[in-house]
Amino acid sequence: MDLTLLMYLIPSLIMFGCGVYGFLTRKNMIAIMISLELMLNSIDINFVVFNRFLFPDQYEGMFFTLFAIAIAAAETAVALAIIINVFRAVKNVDINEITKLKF
Amino acid sequence: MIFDNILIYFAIVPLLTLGGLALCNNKGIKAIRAVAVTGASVLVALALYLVKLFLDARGAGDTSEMILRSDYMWYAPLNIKLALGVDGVSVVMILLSAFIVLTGVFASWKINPLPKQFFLWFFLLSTGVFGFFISIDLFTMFMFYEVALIPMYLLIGIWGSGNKNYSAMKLTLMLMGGSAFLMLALIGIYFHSAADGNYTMNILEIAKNNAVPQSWQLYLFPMAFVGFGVLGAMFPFHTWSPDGHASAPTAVSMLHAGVLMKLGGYGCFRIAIYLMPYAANVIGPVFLTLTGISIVYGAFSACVQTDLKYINAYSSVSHCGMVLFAILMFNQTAMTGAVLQMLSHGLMTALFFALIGMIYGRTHTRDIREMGGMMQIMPYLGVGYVIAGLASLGLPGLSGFVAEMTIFFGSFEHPDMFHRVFTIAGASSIVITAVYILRVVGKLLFGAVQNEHHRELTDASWDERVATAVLIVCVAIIGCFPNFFVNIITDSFLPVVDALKNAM
Amino acid sequence: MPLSFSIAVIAIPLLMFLFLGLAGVKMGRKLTGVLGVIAMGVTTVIAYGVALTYFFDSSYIVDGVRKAVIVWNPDWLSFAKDYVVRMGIAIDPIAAMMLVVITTISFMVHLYSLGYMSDHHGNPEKGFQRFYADLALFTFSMLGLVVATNLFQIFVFFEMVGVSSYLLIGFYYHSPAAIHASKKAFIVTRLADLFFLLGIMILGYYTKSFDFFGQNGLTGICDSQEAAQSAISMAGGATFMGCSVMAWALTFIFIGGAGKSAMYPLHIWLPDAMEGPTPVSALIHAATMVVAGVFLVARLFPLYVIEQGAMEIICVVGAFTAFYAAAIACVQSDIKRALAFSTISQIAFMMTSLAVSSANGALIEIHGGYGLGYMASMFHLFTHAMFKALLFLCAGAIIHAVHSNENSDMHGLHKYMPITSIAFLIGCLAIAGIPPFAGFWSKDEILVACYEKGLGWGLWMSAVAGMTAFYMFRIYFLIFHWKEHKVHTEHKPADQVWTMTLPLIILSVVSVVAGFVPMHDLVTWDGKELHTQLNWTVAGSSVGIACVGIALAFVMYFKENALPSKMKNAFSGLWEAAYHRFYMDELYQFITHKVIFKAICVPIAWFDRKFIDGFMNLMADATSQAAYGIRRLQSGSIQGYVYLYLIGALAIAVVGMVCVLM
Amino acid sequence: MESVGNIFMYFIIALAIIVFSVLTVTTRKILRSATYLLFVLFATALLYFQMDYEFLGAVQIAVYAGGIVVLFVFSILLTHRPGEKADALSSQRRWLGLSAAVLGVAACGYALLSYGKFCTAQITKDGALEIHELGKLLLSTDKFGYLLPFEAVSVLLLACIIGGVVIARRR
Amino acid sequence: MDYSQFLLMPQEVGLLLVFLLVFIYDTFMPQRSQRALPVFTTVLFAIYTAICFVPCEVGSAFAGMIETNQATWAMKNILNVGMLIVLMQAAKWTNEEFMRVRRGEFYELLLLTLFGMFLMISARHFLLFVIGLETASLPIACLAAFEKKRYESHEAAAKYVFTAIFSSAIFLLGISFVYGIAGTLYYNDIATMIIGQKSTLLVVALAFVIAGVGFKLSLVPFHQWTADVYQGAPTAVTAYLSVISKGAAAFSFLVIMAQVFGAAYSTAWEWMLYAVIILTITIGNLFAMRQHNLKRFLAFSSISQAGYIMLGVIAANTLGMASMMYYVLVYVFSNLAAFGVIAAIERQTGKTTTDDYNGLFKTNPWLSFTMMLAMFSLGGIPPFAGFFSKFFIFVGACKTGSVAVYVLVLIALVNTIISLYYYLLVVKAMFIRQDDCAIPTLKSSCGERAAMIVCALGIILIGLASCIYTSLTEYTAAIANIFSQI
Repeated sequence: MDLTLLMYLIPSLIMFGCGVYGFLTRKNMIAIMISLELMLNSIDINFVVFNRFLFPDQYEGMFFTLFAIAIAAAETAVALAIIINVFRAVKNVDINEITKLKF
Repeated sequence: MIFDNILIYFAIVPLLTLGGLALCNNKGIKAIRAVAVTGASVLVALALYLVKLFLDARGAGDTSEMILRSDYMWYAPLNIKLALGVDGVSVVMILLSAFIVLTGVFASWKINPLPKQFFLWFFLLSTGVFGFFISIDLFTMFMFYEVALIPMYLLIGIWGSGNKNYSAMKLTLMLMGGSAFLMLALIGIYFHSAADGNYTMNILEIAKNNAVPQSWQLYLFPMAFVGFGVLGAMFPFHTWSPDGHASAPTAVSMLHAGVLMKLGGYGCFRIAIYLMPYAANVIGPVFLTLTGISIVYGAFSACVQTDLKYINAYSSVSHCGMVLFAILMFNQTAMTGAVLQMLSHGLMTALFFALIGMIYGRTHTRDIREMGGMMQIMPYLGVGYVIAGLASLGLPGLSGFVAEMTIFFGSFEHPDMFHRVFTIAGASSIVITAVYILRVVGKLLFGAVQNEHHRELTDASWDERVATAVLIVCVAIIGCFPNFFVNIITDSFLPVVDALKNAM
Repeated sequence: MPLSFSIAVIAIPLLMFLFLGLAGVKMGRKLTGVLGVIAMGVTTVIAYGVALTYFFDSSYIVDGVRKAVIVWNPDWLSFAKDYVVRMGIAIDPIAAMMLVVITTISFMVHLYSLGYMSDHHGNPEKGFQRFYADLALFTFSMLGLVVATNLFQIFVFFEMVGVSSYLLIGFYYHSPAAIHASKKAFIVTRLADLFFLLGIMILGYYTKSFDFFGQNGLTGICDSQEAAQSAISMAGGATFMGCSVMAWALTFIFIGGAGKSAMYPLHIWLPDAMEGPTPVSALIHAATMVVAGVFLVARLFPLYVIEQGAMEIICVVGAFTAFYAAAIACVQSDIKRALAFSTISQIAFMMTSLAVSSANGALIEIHGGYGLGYMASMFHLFTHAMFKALLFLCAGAIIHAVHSNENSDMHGLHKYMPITSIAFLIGCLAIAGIPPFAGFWSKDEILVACYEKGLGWGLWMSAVAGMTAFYMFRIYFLIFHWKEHKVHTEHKPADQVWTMTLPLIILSVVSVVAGFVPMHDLVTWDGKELHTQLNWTVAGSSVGIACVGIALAFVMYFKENALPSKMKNAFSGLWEAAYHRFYMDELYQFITHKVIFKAICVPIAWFDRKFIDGFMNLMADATSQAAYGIRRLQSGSIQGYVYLYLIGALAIAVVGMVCVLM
Repeated sequence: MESVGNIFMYFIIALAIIVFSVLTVTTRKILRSATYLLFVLFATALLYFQMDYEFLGAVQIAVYAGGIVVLFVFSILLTHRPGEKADALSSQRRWLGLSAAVLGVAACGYALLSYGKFCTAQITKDGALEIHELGKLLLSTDKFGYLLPFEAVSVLLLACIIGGVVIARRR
Repeated sequence: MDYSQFLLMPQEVGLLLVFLLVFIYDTFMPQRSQRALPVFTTVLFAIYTAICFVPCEVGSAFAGMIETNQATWAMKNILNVGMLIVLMQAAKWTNEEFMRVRRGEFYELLLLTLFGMFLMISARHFLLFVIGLETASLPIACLAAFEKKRYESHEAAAKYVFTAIFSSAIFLLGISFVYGIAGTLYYNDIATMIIGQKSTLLVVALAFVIAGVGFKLSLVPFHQWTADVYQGAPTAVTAYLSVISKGAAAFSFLVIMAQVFGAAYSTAWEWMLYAVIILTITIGNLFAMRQHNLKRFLAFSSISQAGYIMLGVIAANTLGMASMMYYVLVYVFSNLAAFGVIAAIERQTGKTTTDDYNGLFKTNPWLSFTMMLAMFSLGGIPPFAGFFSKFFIFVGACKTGSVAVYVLVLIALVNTIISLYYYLLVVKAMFIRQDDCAIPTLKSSCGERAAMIVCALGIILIGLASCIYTSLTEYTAAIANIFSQI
C-alpha cells in the first residue's frame, strides 16, 4: 500500500471541516477560537504535505507553515485579548450576546 | 490660451457670479440682487454678441459646421478635450438660456429664505446649462449636463412648496436615471469613435469618423435617446415633470422648463442622432411613436388638471414631445421647427411659470377651482397670462405658432405614411391645447371672483413686470420675425440630415 | 391713390391696437374712442381710395383681365430654401371689395360703439379702451386676411381673427355665458382650422408654394385656370382612399372655411357668440369674419373648379345649412340669435352660390364662364354685409333701449324708436329680396345660378329665400308691432344718441343703393367682365315667394293673435326641435363632456398618475421593500456572517467552475 | 512501497487527527475541547515528523502546544467556572453548521480529488532539511530565502503585542 | 546577503522609522509632553509623506519577493495622504481623557497597520502578502476596541477579529491549493505555472483568494462585518478602515488577480468577480438605503463603493488600474471628508444619526457644506471628483470591449441612482429638513478643520486637475507587463 498525497489531505480536510462546523455551531467564543485553530492547523498540514510530496526541492510550503504558526499565535493572542475584553464588558463569552449591532 | 475664446466666458461668467455671491453677506439682499442681475445681464450681452459674431461669420462665408472652435486637451489618456464650438442651434439656445436666466433672477427677486444660497445654486445650474451648449466634447457635455441637474434637488427641496421632498427626490432620481443610461452610451460611443483606435470624445470627429458599428448603434442609440428623452419629458418617462414643476419655486420652474428640458432635445439630435444615424433610422419610429403619444397624451392630461403648475407641466410634456417628435422626423425643416419650438416653449413656459409663481405668491393657492376673476384684480398678470396662453395654443405673431407650423410642415414632408399619420395626430394637439388653455384662462382670469379676500391683492410689482415683459417681448419677436431665427438655425442641421441620409 | 397705400390700411389698425392696448389704460375713455374712430375713418378713406383706384384705373386691366397686384410680399418664414411662407398684400377684385366692406362696417361699428359701449345697464362700461383695442386688432386681422398673398397667410389671419373674435365675444368676461361662448367659438373654429391646416399641408407638400399670385417669375396657384390646373397636377394623381389628394386638401380647406363661416355642423358657435357686445356681432359675426370661409373658397375658386368632388360637398353643405338655419331662425325668440341664424343661412347662400357656379360646363357659353355664381356670391357677400350689419346695429339699439334680447320684452317699439324701426325695415326688405333693395339683386343672381345647376337646387334655394322673408318679418313685426309696449316707468325706450343713429342711417342708405353697384363688371373669378341680364322668370318668382313670406309673417305676427301659438301647438315637435336648434348643441355637449372629457381625458390623467407614475413609484417601493426584505442577512451574529461568507465563497467557486466547464 | 511502520504511523496520525478534531468541536465542556485540540496539535506535529520536517514539528509543539493551548487554558479559566457545560445545540444550528462544513469539505475534496496529480503523488526523495540550512534560508535574501518575511513577521508580532497589551489592559 | 536591498523599499523603511520615533517618544518622553504626541506624530508623518513624494528607485528586491514601481509608489503615497488626513482628524480625539493611557498605542498601531498595507501592495510573494494582510488587519481589531466605555466598540472588535481570522483561514486554504498546483509562492512563478490550467482546484483556490481579499475590501458576501465594525469602532478607526485599508486591499487585489491569475482571467475569475461586483454594489446600496446611523450608513455606502472599485479590477488593463487608483484617491478624500464631519460632531455631541443632522445647515454651514461635498462626490455628481473617478472607472472597465462588461457597467450605473438617493437623504437632512433642536453651532479643532479643508479642496480640485489622472495612467502604463497574461 502506498501512502499517497491524498491520504494526508483527507484528514487535513476533515480537520478543516470540523473547524468550520465548530465555528458555526459553538456558542462559546473561546470554543470558536479553538475551532479556528483547527482550521489553521489543517492548512498548515496542506502546505507541508504539498511541499513534501510534490515539490520537495524547495521548502516554501514548510517555511510558509513556519510563519503561519507564528501568525496563528499572534491571531490567537489578539483574539483572546479581545474575548477577555468582551468578557469584562458583558460578563459572558457567549457569542449570541454580541449581536446588538445588526440590520 | 483658453481665455481667447469668447465661448468659455459663458461658463466663467456664471462662475464669477457664483464667486461674487459667495463673497456677499448673507443678509445683504441688495448686494446679492445686484451681483445676480449683473451676472445675468452680462450673460445676455454676451449671448447677443455671440449672435452677432455668428451672423458675421456666416455672412463672411464661413460655412464650417461649428464656429469659434477651439480645443484644449484636458484628460490626455482618454483624449478628453475641452472642445468648444457653436453652431446656429447652440447660439440660439445660449441666447434663450441667457434671457431665461435674466428673467429668472427677476422672478426670484423676493426669494426667501436664504437668498444668497438660492442664487448660488441658481448660477451653478446656469453654469451647467451654458457649459452644455458651448462644448462639443461628449465628456464635458455630459459633465455640464449633470452639473445642471443636481442643483435642482436643493433648489426644489429648500425653496419649493407642497410635496417638495418627494418631488425633488423623484425629479433628481429620474433624471439621474436617464443620465445613467446616457453615460453608458457615451462610453460606448467613445470606444467605437474611431476605427484606428485613436478614440475621441469630440462630436465632430466622431461624426466624421462614422465608425460606430451598426450593431453597437442599435444598443447605444436607445440608451442615449432615452437618457436625453427623460429630460425632454418623453412618455413614459415624463412623470417627474408634473410633480417637479409643481413643487419648484418660480425661477427654478422657469429655468427647468425653459432651459433644462431643452438640453434633452438638444442632446437627442446632437449626440444620439448625429453620432448614430443608422440606429436612428432603424429605431427612430419606435421613439417617434412614444413622442407622438407624448404630444397627445400630455395635452389630454392637461385638460383635467386643476393645479396651474400641473396644467403647465403636462402642457410641457406635450410641447417638449413635439420637439423630440420633430427631431425624429429627420428633415431639416422639422428639425428647425424643433429648435424653434424649444425657443418658443422655453420662453413661453418660463413666462407661464413666472406668472403662476406671481399669482401663487399672492393667493397662496394654485387650484383653479379656488380662483376666478383675476383679470379684474391683477390685470397686468391676467393679460400676461392670456398672452402666454395664446402663445401656447399657437397664436400667429407669437412664437408657438411659427414653431408648430414649421414642425408640422416639416414633418409632413416625410414621405412615409406612418410619419404622416403621426404628424396629423400631433397636429390635432393644437385643438386640445386650445381646450385646456382656454379652460384655465376662463376659470382663472375670467368669471366672478371666487374668494373675496383676493380682491385685496395687488398687481405686479416692477421686478415682476420686468421679468414678464422681457419674456413677452421675446415671444413676440420670435413670432413676428421667425426667419431671423430660422436662418441662424437651419443650416446647422445639414450635417445631421446628411449623416442620416448616408446611413440609410 | 397708389395701391401701396394699402399698406397703411393694414398698418393703421395694427398700430392702433398696439397703442390702445399698451397706453389705453392710461388714457381717458373719450380720447380712446375718438382716436379709434378717427384712425378707422382714415383707414376707411384710404381703403376706398385703394379700391376705387384698383377698380377704375384701367392700367390694372391687361387683355381685358383685371390682374391681381402684389403690393408687398416679403419672406416671413422659410420651411426650406424654395418653400417659403410670405406675408404681404395683394389687391385683386375680391380683396379690394372686401377692403371696402370691412373698413365700412368697421368704421360704422367704431362710431356706433362710442354710444353703445359708453355704458352698460347705466354703469360706465369697464374695459372701453380694451374694446377699442380689440376692435382694432380684429380689423387688422381681417384686413390682413383679405389681402393675403398666399394660403398660409390666410391661415395665419384666420387664427388672428379667431382670437380677436374670442376676445370680443368674451368681452363681458365676468359673465359665465360669455366666457363659455367665447371658448366654444374659439375651439370649434380651431377644430375647423386643424382641417384647414391639414389641407394646407397637403397642398403645400405637393405644390411647394402657397402663393396665389405669381411674382418674380413664379406662378401662383390662382393666377389662371392653367396655373391652377398645373398646381393640381403636381400631386401627380396621388390618391388617398379613392379620392385624389387634392380633393382631400380642398375639402379640408373648405372645412376650415366652414368653421369660420358657421356651416353645418360647425355652426354651433355662432349663435352663442351673440353673447358678445352687439356692435361686435354686427362687425364680426354678421358682416366680416363669418364670410372668411366664403372668401377662402372664392380665393381658391380656380382650384375648386377643377376638383368637382370638393365642390359638390360644398354645395350640399351650403344648401342644407341654408335651409337648416332658416328653419331655426323662424322660431327663435332672442332677436340676436334669430339674426345669427339668419346670418348662417345667408352665408350658406353665398357658399352654395360659389359651389353651383361650376355646375355645368355647358353654361360657359351662355354666361361667359363659370362665374355667375361666383359673382353672385361676392355680390351677396357685399350687400349682405351692409344690411346684416344694419340689422345688428338696429338690434343693438333696441337692446340698448330695453335691456333685453328677448322679443317678448319688446313689441310695439315702432312708436318709440321710429328711426330704428325704419332702418330695420329697410334691412328686412333688403334681406328678403324685395327690389330695389340691395338683397334683391344679389340674391336673384344666386338663384339664377342655382337654377342653372338644376331645377331642384333652384327650388330649394327659392324656398329658403321665402323662409328668409318670413322669419325676418316675423322678427320685425314682433319687435315693432304685435302689441303695445309695456312702458317701464323709469325708462322709456327711444332712439339712441347720434353716434348710434348715424351709422343706422348711413347703412340704410347703403342697403338701398348697394344693389346698383356694377359688381359683374368688377368682381369676377377670372377678372373679365361678366355680362348678365336680369332673368325675369327667376326674379319674378323669387320676389313672389318673398312676398308670400312677408304676407305670412304679417298675418301671424303683425297684430297680437293666437295663430302663432296654434301653429306652435300643431307642430310642437318640430317647433321644439327647431327652437332647440335640432339639439346640435346637446350633441356637441355630449361629445365634448361625456366622450372627450370623461372618457378620454380623465382616464388618461388617471392612467398617468396611477399607472405610469405608479410604475415609477413602484420601482422605488420595490427597491425599498427589497432593502427591507434582505435586512435579515445582516443578522448581527458572527456565525451568520461566516456562514454566508462560506456559502458565498463556494457559490463563487461554482460560478467559476461553470465558466471553466463552458 | 512504504514501510509498514510508516503506514502504521500514518493511520495512527490520521485517526488521531480525525477523532480528536471531531471531539474538539463536539464536546460540550470547553476545557476538554482545549485538551482535544492539544491532541490534534500533537498528532499534527507527529505528521510533520513523519514528513521529515523535524524542526517544524518541534515548533508546532513548542508554539502551539506550549504556547497557544496554554493561552486557551488561561482564558478559559479566566472566563469560566470549572466544570461549566455548554447547552446542547439547537438542531437548526447544528444543521447549519453541518451543512456548511459538509459543503465546504465536499467542494474542496472534489477539487482536490479531481486534480489528478494528488491522487497518485508519493514521496520520492529525501526531503529532510538540516537545521543550519534552514537557518541560512531563513535569513537569506536570495530566491527562496526568507529574510524579508522574517522581519515582517516580527513587525506583525510587535503589532500584536502592542495591540494585545493595550486591549487586555484594564483601563 | 545584500542588505542594501532594503533601500529598494524606502517607503516601508521610512514608515518603520516614523513608527520607531513615535514609539520612542511615547515610551520615553515624560508624561507632560505626552499631550503633544498627536501633533508630533502628525507633523512627523506629514514630513514623511512629503519626502515620499520624491520619486523612488524602481525595481524588485529580495529576488522578486517585493517590488517597488511607480504604481506602488503612487498608491502608497495616496494612502499616506489619507493617513495624514486621518491623523489630523484624530488629533483632537486622541487627547480625550480616556485615550490618555493608550494614545501612543493608537498611533503605533495605525502606523504598523499601514506598514502591513504597504507590504500587501508591494509583495510579490504570497507569504509576504499574508504577513502584510495580517499586519494590516489584526491591530485594527485592537483599534476597534479602543473605546472601552462603549459596548459597541467591544462588539465591533470581536466581530472583526473572528471574521478576520476565519477569512484569513479561508484565504490560506486557497493559497495552499495554489501552492499545491504551482509549487511556488512567487507571483511570477505561479503565473507561468498556471497557464492553461483549467482545473476545479484552481477555481476553488481563486474563489478562496477572492473571498480572503474580498473580506478586506468588504465585497458581498464577505462584507457583513463591515457595518457592525464601522458603527462600533471609534470614528477615527472607522475612517481609517474605510479608506486606507480598502485602498491597499484593492490595489493588491488587482495585482494578485492580474499578475498571478491573469491566465485564468477570461476562463474563470472575470465571471466570478462579475457576480461579486453585482452583488456588492446592489446589496451595499440596498442596505445603505435604510440606515439611520451615519457611520453604519457610510459602511454600506463604502461596500457599494468597493463594488465600483472592483470594476477597475475586472477591467484588467492599465487604464482600469489607473482609474482604480484614481478612484481610491478620490474616495479617500470624499469618505474622509464625511467621516471628518461625523467625527467632529460625534466628538462634541455624541450624535451620529441622520435625524440628528436635521437643520444642520442653519447652525453649522461649513460642516454641512463639507458633508454635502462628500455626499455629492460619493454619489458621482460633477464637478466634484467623484464624478470623474466614476466615469474613468467605467471607461476603464468598458475598455475590455466585452458586452458583458457593458452590462455590468449598466448595472453599476443603475445602482448609482439608488446610491444617489441615500446620499441625497443626508443632504436633505442637513439642508432641507428643519429642526428646532438642531445640533448647536460647533467649534471644530484646528486639525479637524484643516483636514476638512484639505478634503474639500481635494474633492473640488482633483477632478478638475487632469494631471493626477494623467500621471497615474503613465505609472500604470509602465507596469503593463503585469497584464501580459490576460
